[in-house]
Amino acid sequence: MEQNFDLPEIHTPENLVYTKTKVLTDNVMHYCPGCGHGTTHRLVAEVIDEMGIQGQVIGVAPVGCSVLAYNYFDIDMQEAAHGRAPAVATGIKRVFPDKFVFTYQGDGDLAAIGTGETIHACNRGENITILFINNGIYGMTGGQMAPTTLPGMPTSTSPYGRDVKMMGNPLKITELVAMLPGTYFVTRQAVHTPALVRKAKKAIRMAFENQKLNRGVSFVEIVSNCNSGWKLPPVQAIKWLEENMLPFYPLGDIKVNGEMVSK
Amino acid sequence: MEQNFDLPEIHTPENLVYTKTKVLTDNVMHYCPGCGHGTTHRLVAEVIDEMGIQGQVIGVAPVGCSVLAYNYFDIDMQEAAHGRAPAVATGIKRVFPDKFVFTYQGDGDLAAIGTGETIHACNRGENITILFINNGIYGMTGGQMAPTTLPGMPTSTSPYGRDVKMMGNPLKITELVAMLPGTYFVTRQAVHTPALVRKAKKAIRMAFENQKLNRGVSFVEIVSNCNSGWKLPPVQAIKWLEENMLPFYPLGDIKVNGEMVSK
Amino acid sequence: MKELRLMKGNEAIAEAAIRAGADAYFGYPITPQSEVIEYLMAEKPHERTGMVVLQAESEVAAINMVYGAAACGKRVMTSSSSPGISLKQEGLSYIAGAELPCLILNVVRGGPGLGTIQPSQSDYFQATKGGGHGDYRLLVLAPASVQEMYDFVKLAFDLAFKYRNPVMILSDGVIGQMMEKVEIGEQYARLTNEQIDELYPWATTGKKTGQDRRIITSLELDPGRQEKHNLKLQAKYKKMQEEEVRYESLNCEDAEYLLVAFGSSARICQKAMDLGRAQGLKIGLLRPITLYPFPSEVLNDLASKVKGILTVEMNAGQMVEDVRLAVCGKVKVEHYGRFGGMIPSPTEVLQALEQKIIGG
Amino acid sequence: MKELRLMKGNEAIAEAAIRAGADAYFGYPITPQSEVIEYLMAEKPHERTGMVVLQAESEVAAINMVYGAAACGKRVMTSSSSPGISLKQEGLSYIAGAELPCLILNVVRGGPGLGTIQPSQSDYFQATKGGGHGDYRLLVLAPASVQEMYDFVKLAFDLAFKYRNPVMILSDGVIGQMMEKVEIGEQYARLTNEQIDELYPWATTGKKTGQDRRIITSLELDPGRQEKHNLKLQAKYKKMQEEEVRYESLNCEDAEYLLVAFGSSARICQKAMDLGRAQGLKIGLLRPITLYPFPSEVLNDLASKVKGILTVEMNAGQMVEDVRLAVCGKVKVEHYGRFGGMIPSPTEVLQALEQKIIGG
Amino acid sequence: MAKVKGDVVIDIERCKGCEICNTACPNQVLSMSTQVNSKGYRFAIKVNADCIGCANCAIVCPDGVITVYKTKV
Amino acid sequence: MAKVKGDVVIDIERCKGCEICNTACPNQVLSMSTQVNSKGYRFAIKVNADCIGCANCAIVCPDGVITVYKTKV
Amino acid sequence: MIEEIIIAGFGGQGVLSMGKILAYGGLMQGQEVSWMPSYGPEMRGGTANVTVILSDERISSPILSQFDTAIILNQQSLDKFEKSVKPGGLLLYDPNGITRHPVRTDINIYRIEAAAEAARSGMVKTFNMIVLGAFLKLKPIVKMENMEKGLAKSLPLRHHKLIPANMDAIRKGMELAEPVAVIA
Amino acid sequence: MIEEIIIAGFGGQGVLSMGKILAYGGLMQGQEVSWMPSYGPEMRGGTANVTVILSDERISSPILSQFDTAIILNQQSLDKFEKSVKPGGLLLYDPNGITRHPVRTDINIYRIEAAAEAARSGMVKTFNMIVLGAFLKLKPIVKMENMEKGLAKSLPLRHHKLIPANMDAIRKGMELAEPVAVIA
Ligand SMILES: Cc1ncc(C[n+]2csc(CCOP(=O)(O)OP(=O)(O)O)c2C)c(N)n1
Ligand SMILES: Cc1ncc(C[n+]2csc(CCOP(=O)(O)OP(=O)(O)O)c2C)c(N)n1
Ligand code: SF4
Ligand code: SF4
Ligand code: SF4
Ligand code: SF4
Ligand code: SF4
Ligand code: SF4
Ligand SMILES: [Mg+2]
Ligand SMILES: [Mg+2]
Repeated sequence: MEQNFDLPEIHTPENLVYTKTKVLTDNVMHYCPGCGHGTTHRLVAEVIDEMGIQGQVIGVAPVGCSVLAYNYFDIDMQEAAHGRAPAVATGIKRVFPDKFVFTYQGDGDLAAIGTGETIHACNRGENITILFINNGIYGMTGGQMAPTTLPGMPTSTSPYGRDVKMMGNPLKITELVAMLPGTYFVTRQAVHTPALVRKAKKAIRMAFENQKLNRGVSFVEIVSNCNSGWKLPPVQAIKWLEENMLPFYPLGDIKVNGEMVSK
Repeated sequence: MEQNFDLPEIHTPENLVYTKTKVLTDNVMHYCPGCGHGTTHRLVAEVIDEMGIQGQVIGVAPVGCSVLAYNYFDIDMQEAAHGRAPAVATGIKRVFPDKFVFTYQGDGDLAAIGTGETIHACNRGENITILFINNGIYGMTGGQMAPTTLPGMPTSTSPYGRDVKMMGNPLKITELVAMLPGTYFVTRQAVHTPALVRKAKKAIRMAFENQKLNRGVSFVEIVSNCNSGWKLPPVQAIKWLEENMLPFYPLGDIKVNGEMVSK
Repeated sequence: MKELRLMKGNEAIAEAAIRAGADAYFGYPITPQSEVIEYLMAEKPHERTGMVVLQAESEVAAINMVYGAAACGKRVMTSSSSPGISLKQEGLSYIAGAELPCLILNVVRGGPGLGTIQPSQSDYFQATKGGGHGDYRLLVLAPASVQEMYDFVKLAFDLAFKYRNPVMILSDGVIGQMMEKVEIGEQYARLTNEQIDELYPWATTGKKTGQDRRIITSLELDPGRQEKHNLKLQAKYKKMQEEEVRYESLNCEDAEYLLVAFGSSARICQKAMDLGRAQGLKIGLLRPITLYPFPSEVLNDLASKVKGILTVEMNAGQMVEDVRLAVCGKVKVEHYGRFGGMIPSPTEVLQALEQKIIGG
Repeated sequence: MKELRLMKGNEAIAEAAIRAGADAYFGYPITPQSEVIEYLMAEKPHERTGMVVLQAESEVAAINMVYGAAACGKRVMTSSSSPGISLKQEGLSYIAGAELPCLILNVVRGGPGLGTIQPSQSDYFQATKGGGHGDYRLLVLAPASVQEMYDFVKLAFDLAFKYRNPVMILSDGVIGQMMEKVEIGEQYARLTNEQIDELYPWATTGKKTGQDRRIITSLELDPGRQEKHNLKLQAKYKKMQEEEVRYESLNCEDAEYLLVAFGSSARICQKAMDLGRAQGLKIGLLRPITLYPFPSEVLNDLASKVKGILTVEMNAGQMVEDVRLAVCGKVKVEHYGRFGGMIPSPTEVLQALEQKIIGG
Repeated sequence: MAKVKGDVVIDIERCKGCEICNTACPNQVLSMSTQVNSKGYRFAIKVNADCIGCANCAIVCPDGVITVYKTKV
Repeated sequence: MAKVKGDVVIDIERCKGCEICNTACPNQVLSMSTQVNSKGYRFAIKVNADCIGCANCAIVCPDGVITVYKTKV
Repeated sequence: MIEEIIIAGFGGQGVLSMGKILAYGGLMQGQEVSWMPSYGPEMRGGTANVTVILSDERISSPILSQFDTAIILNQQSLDKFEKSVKPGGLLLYDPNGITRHPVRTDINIYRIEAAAEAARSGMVKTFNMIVLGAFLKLKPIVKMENMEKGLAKSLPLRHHKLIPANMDAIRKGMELAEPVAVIA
Repeated sequence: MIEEIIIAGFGGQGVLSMGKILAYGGLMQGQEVSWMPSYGPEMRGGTANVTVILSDERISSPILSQFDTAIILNQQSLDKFEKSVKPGGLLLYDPNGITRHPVRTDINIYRIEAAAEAARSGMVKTFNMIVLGAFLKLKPIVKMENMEKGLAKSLPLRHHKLIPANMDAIRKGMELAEPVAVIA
């Protein structure tokens, strides 16, 4: 039996530093151990909690590993067809301009089948928040190549590594949408270290605050891990992410207050 | 009766300076008087003629005013569903890597319903030529707003002028595709004056020459007029184009030999 | 007296939508129905009633905008013509699966593929049997006049909300493009958000404190529960069959020969019937108004009385299958069709009846 | 002896495609059929035979890539599952309209909407009646074993080219995911471009000097000519009905009760039949192999001999309509279905037969 | 410098009277007819003998109506 | 500077044993159990008393497993 | 009363609006009306036609192959629709641009030089109203007061100032209708 | 001969490959075989099961609700499938992690301590082959030589060096199968 290091005496409300927000339900998430989807869910829920807007948010999660997001967020939610979340969110926001609407989309969803919907919702400047979880792979369907898969990276549909000559180049859709006049805030974040989590949360907060001000699209990419798809244990996956994903998808703000951030 | 200024005596083959290429059929085109589609068709046909590749070209024209392009080009052609020409061209080029494949698409086609196909064919670097006729409107269906319609411009679905707050911003898709690694040559041209026609033809020629070298996508935008949709007689439409379209869609090369042209 | 106007069917749909208190229209232009969005845009419904009208980037986007707004308990619609409706099949299946109310107008043109822009009824199967995947049904209304184009909009919204089911108005280029007299009805107010909260507790309007969150989805990974959901849908369709069958019967009382036709074909058959009656032929006309649920019972009854049935459709023979299923071998059922944008004339219908049924 | 392997249905499809000399596959991942593209990618068919395999950005793109390559006279295929197949409806209608040969595999899952990933047969209507717009038909093959998954690929390509018509293999999660023994057939060579030019003069391979250009289109603005085109299509479908009906009949000679089922349901029914026969019930099984053209004639014949017919489908009752249309009231026809990913067991099928037909 | 003489041949049945050739001609050689062709369009006609065969008209004509000849005289 | 004392409460049934908390902890407070929970996962446990309540572990935990307390002593 | 009419000509000749104004006139007179155009902006530069029916009873088919009256404004339309006039019916045409004239002998044929008159008077836009006037002269199925009401209904408010000119054109057309061949 | 088997456990326990190797063994022996997994990468962290049928005749339904043999590797699967064993059939389970043991009295119940043995021998990867060995001991429907051929067929070439270890594990499992309750 392990030794007991509990300090029950300090477990008082005044001493509480951190606990799971109530905007997440108590359901255990179906994500694989260490998957960044969980962390990102938590941040979104915390922002909703802290802004006090639980009753005014409508979330849209399309197909992808996060298709069951509605089991975890304690808010009104819609499940959308693969790739169509920005259109669904447009429909919601147009009839409820005063509610907060966000989409939560994977890279396959947002940057492959949903390219048209993504570009056009951004171009129209729909006043919504788009959360874009880029794990470089189709997690849900078993690790197929995504538009964001890195050159040479093996997946179940590029078993010998992505051959860009045959399969095309990885798509930096975040840089593309930043070029559109309808986006107001475009940023790329990650959530695998405490410092990054804190920054990502600030970005998500800003993305929701912008909705109050009717600024157009706020677009937050989260570069994340897919342990199952990458076939790596979580801690190694994070290392791989830092060494391979981040050089290709560098973190940081791309567009703030409607202006490109100069590099 | 008008006076006769004919000089039949100089009508000899040696003196022939210009005549319709045989790569265009003798069918009278169904386009409205003065429509830039006709001119662009002619240039494409002349390039095919001059390169001597009539027997190796497969053209793809999707829905739009040019849906009947196959009546005019004397080459093998496919009619494609609205927006899907780049996918169709991908299918062709992948099974016939040695043929010349081009798409001929309107702005509604290429930049609205076909956004996903456009972006992804460009991103994959399919070795094809894309001709993009931007007349700022849906000509064929009776002058509805296109993604490229200018702010304030009236169309049948923006009868009081395009209100960008409600209907979104005009989309400069050409600038977007130039950002993708799969495009090799991206240019914006026009065909309403003799000088512009000459330049445009050079660009189209280069776009086809690139295919021989397996360079990826060559993308030629032609800023054109839609007299019917704009409800202006041809000569006035050209004036309107110069005064309104060109400032927003400036002519010139955007990417040459795979490198962005610095401005 | 109500206001009378001469309107195109497509315009009548648009005006009716504003008057029915529709909250939103999302669509993409395509001939022969672009007048719907054009009329709406010209009318500035955002000023008249606050209705939202948005030209989407594609039909796929449009139907998914409908999904999002319908899930909010709003009265939402879209319109298109055949190729565009095909693109909406995935979205429709989702909407049916998630049990969302909405209105879809299909002004049918000749197919397959790009086909022709001329009128057709060749999307009957797609509309009634489910062109998308999975066991679902649309409730399908087939107007035969511009007035019905107008009237069926409110009816469609009412049925859509009664059943939480998408309702399709299956029209065609004739009804969409023709002008007829329309009696314009009253302006119904759009529901307020409070009314929506009260009437549609399933709608995602923002979670209310102390209440459960609302989830709109068509996903159920557990097959047992998915089957339950399917059974619920089937029960709903059965209820529609019991309560919502609509048809018009003309001269069926003494009919020896029965024409069955919907939409513009029924108009043509009416003239054919008149011509035939003038020649002493006892012809009746049964016009299904709901194509799903189909008026099978009345047809089965009529089958016992008449000597033969001819369906007239602007297609290669689609509704004829439902007529045969209804009639169950009791009497001969034949099909007469023109297609690819061709419209049968009353005289040729009469000839077909004589050849295939009376003589045959 | 031929090579024997144990393979999943989805893998058998992929191997068969390479061996049949397929030129290209374009597809987009979706459960439960992603093994098709995964197997292909792992096999490097570009090295084995020169076959092109490309993961498209969407199902819509995939079906249009198929269109482009098929128009070149190449043997091209795609695969998906229900929601993805819905997205392909416009493309399929275009392909049918332009009369292009190709192969589409649908490994059906439960719907509507996102539904479930478990097996289903609820896309029968979509496959057989035309989920897209316009009067067109796919030729539909329903394999009931992994061996048939393999064998039907070459058959499908042959039929597709014989008729210049898209052929669908309508499978389901059971057949796609199960492993069985497969006899691997020979490697057919891909056609050379010269052979294509000779065999398929309609294909766009680049205009030959002195010959007419080739045009692939589904557009015909003139309704008269479009109607002619439609009549040509209808004549082709009629020919299919005459020449291509395929079915398997088990124990039908002395059967008093008939089960009708396709695909994996037929496997279950076979077991149910065995169980019933063991109890002395004279049960037969008719398994349609072509769902379109449907084996109506044989069913009509059998209807004169049996006391009742039960269709067993993993859906809410779709093929049953075709059985009723075939039988034309001669004998009672009932449907037993499980759906939403639920699979009927042989015993429950037997019970249903007893309740609905034998007892009923 | 040798003087250049040009001439254009106009396929009036193809012409749609858009007047674009006209605008492009350096020597105002072209104008529109008062009559219409069988499609109901006025068509381009020559109104002087100043053509230099520069082909400007032909290369801007959307309908490929104009054939151009040029010779040095 | 007042000394800080922290403690974490781990909801072991939610834990999936991904070890990310572990990596993030400045004081190596956390490690994985040898036993598994009912889902078959090893779970995070405290292996010393050095927790300073910095919450690093909690905010990187994908599954919201960890509650953190902190007090000045 | 039931009158089944086809009006056919070039796209720009105001064929559709002529039909619409006539239909609106009928509506104002309490008649049932239908107006069914050939449509398709996708076909450019072609001909346009519209079927208009005015009737005291509910109209069955809005699409017909035989007409009481054909109003014809160009050669193509004449070639196409001459044969569709019911025996004893009326064919009214503008001879401008017509080279092959109507030949049937079992129908009443009239001409209206509307193009010439419109050019003469400088009121090119009222061309179609002149034609309509000729028709109403020959078949006075809608009263002039109802035509005026119909015009008011079918023209947007900002064009109401044009109503008098249009009514004048209708009256002019009434004067100008000329018989070509009238059956006994 | 026909043997209808369900194998069920956690995702990571090698349930599917055990079934596949058994099926390949049957195939090598000239039998008809079918292998039908529960599938769905979309459901993570759940249980996995596979139905394997070996038969001398053509196999009808690959999906069954009753089995000759259930091979059970965790509690959930035991709870789910105990009742699906045909009377007189076989239930073979690994007691590791099992708290609620089987209770039926009309079937033969055997246990195989495969997890413990695999841990003991340090060959965690051969866990499922130990279980398979126990099964083949109890129902010797596939000869060992055919199992070896089956392994060779089902493993990729680069893993063929592992065949002897796997065969050893099968033999080990044969030794370790223990009766729990055997009907008369
Ligand atoms: C129309 C359609 N096509 C395909 C699928 C299958 N599918 C579900 S999720 C998915 C991609 C998931 O990848 P991503 O969006 O990157 O999300 P992740 O699982 O990686 O978070 C696919 C292809 C589907 N459900 N619907
Ligand atoms: C799926 C589908 N949606 C809509 C249409 C109708 N449609 C045909 S062409 C077109 C747009 C034409 O505009 P553009 O591409 O700009 O070409 P243009 O006519 O201006 O040259 C539309 C909306 C269609 N044919 N198919
Ligand atoms: S498959 Fe990948 S993205 Fe999906 S839950 Fe597992 S780790 Fe996360
Ligand atoms: S409608 Fe516009 S684009 Fe089409 S032919 Fe006429 S001018 Fe050209
Ligand atoms: S440019 Fe061509 S079509 Fe236009 S007026 Fe001149 S010759 Fe005629
Ligand atoms: S060739 Fe030159 S000079 Fe001659 S008509 Fe044409 S534009 Fe004028
Ligand atoms: S990060 Fe969370 S889930 Fe992962 S091991 Fe730590 S406590 Fe468990
Ligand atoms: S709160 Fe800080 S110190 Fe305490 S266990 Fe967590 S990471 Fe370690
Ligand atoms: Mg992903
Ligand atoms: Mg355009």
